[in-house]
Amino acid sequence: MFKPLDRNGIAARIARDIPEGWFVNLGIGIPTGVSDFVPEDREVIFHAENGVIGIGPAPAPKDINPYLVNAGVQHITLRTGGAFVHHADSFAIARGGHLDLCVLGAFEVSENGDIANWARSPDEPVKQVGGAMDLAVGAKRLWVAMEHNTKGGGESRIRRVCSYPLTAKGVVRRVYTDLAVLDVTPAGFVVVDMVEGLTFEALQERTEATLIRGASR
Amino acid sequence: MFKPLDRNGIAARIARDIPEGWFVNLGIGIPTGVSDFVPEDREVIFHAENGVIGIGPAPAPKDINPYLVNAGVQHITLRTGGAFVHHADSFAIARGGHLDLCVLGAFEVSENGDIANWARSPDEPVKQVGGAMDLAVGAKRLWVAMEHNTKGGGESRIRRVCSYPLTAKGVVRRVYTDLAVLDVTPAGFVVVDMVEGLTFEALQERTEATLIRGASR
Amino acid sequence: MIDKFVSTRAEAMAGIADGSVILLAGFGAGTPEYLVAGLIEQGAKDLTLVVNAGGRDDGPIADLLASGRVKKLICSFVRPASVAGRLYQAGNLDLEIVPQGTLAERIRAAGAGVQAFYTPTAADTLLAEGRETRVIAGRNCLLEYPIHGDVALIDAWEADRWGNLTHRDSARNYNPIMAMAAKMAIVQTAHVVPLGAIEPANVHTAGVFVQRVLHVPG
Amino acid sequence: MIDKFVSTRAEAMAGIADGSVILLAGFGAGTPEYLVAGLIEQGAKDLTLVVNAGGRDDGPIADLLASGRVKKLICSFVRPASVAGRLYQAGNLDLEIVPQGTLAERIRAAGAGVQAFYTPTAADTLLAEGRETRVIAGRNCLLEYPIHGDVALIDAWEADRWGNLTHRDSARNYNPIMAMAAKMAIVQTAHVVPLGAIEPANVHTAGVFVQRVLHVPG
Repeated sequence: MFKPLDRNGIAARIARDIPEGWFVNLGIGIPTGVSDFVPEDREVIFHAENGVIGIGPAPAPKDINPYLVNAGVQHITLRTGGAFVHHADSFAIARGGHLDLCVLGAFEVSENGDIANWARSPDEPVKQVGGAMDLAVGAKRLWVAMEHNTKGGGESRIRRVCSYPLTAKGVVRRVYTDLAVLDVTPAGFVVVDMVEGLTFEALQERTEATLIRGASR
Repeated sequence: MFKPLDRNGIAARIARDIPEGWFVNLGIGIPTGVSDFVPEDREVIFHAENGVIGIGPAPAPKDINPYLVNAGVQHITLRTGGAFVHHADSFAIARGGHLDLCVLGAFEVSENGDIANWARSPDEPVKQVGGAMDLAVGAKRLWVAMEHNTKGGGESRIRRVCSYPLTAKGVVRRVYTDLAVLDVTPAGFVVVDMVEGLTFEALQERTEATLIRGASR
Repeated sequence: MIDKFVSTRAEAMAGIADGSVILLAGFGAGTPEYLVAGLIEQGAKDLTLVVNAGGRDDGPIADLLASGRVKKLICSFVRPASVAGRLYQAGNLDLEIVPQGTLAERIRAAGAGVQAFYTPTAADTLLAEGRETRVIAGRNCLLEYPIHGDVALIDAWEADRWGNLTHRDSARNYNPIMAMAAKMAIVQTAHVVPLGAIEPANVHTAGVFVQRVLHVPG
Repeated sequence: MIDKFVSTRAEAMAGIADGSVILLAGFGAGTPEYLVAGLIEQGAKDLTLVVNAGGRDDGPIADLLASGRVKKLICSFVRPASVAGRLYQAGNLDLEIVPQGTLAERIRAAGAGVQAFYTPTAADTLLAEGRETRVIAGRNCLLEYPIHGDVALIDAWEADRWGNLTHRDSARNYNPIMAMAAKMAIVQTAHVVPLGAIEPANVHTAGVFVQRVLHVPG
């Protein structure tokens, strides 16, 4: 028997793998929670698309500064040592390869590292792109945080080929799901880690793409 | 009889035509002198390529600030209200059409507004380009300050076609020489002004391009 | 004496023509709301609005869209459940969706005199369909053009009479680059300061990019 | 704890490989002279040097060129009577002359992830011979590519342990954009300040662009 991670569990698992000194952008959804699980004494510098470098913890309601929000338009604080830049400079950080890591949510990831996270169909009437395409192609490494399977049908989001419109091609390095941690390699998805009690075979059963056993499995 | 303007005379003549509120870049040579002839109470804002907005008068030797130079690497002062930007932002001002005026020196100007000011021959071994090509294409208006004729041979620098390598094509609006002020128009060079005592015919004699009488001539 | 201050909102908005491209700064903070109300009041129509996102059901962007004066919206995303989303789905609004970083870079390009640029962002996506791409240094890239504004509506924390500005905290966002990219940058500032009060090294938007300033105490 | 300070010049310059592209900031002011001496001492050769201008007969650029370690010089102008001018005319130095604004924009493009851009600067000149041009919005434009550095040598007035910098007056010039454009930005700073001492709104070069900092009191 095994217990899938909840959304916080995925966020905490990701936080474990972020070393001190990295510049990191966290997407909306599960990724936003990652910063809560980085210990305060480990200096990781979080960036937001709207020009904030060095996001601190959420403020107490009485300390809210209306001039200070993140890319999800939530009130934030700034860490000592943080800085503000304008939107083009902020995306120069994202697109110019200066982020050590970006963590995005997604609908699907394919075995060659494609990510689909902005539309469920090419015919969707209104497109919600935001900054994901910029971050996906620009960061030094892209990790994805998502549930392994869709909610209703239990279909695999870990795909041979993405069925949804792409955000970017061949950019995902690693996927953190509620069941496992998978590396995207030239040979395909390699299983780095699984939740306790889950077997490789059971994971493969829940996964459309063919998985490869990692060194420790 | 007439007396050609000296270099200061040309600079002073140009200064007369610069209204309050303009953002202006002055090239090396005669143009550098223009700012000395703008009255202190007329607010004209001078820009330098190295990121200075609002150049003030030269400092007294005891007031020299080694961190503050212009694009000719001369010590300067900053006017109250001035600002510093980095090199790409400084050239965004120059190339993005934000300068009301740039005044450059030149070897030659042609009747379609071409300017040649960086090399006397295509075979010159070492090229000295600097920022002139950027300023020439980027400023809202380009004026040229130069002697009407070459020093030795007395050849005309006001040409039908430039004989020297171009800095930019079709960008000069007006030329200030020691003899006259000429507008570049679709019909050719129009004489706006001449030094006292000079006749249109005498000016034409000293000019390779065909001149057109201005409204007041 | 250079003095870019105007004394009324009507004066600030004077002369905005029908068909203008309006760059509207702001991202959660830093939206010049008083000027947006002024634009609606001023009455220019057939506008192209360039803004980070299409807004929600209320707020300045929704108000401007609901006024019926906007013909085309250029932004990085639109919520289906919003004034913008409904206008678009009803066929009453043209929409150009641009990735947010490309949007910022296209605006900056307009201000900096860059005539076009190649970026890998969106090159392998639906947004690239029918458009010019090119492989550079092994990466597929999309050709993008500058977005020039006729007018930019800008928010500032401090302003002096030359139009030098500071922006507060993350309210900076699009303000400096939109001021650069427009023929007429109109600013609402919370504070008026004397010339020289802003440190020359710490001017966030230089006066060279600013045409009119209105004092709108916060 | 992040701490980008190194304690010796040798440590600051460690690991610079033969064949590196070196971005050297400065324009009359703001040249990190102590680091240039360190680069000569360090001994890397076959370098490509990117700098505003080729320098004169003495000074840090002349010293570096005279050391024989520079194979190629990319800059906006070279004086015939200078170390650079003589080396080039003797066939001992490759030279790429780039208009100054295009040079700054190409460096900024490298830092910002722009893969190429079109500019009207130099499009109708000798510098465009044999190169790709294109008419955009009625203007002839030249295609320009980013200039990436392996190393940038940077001057600062103040620095904190995250590598946030300020630059003094016009000593700013190429420093912020060259820091952005290099894999390894090495800084010499006149002053060391505690984290938080530089106002977040007034950081001139953010620590995200800086890898090593050496305190070199002025």
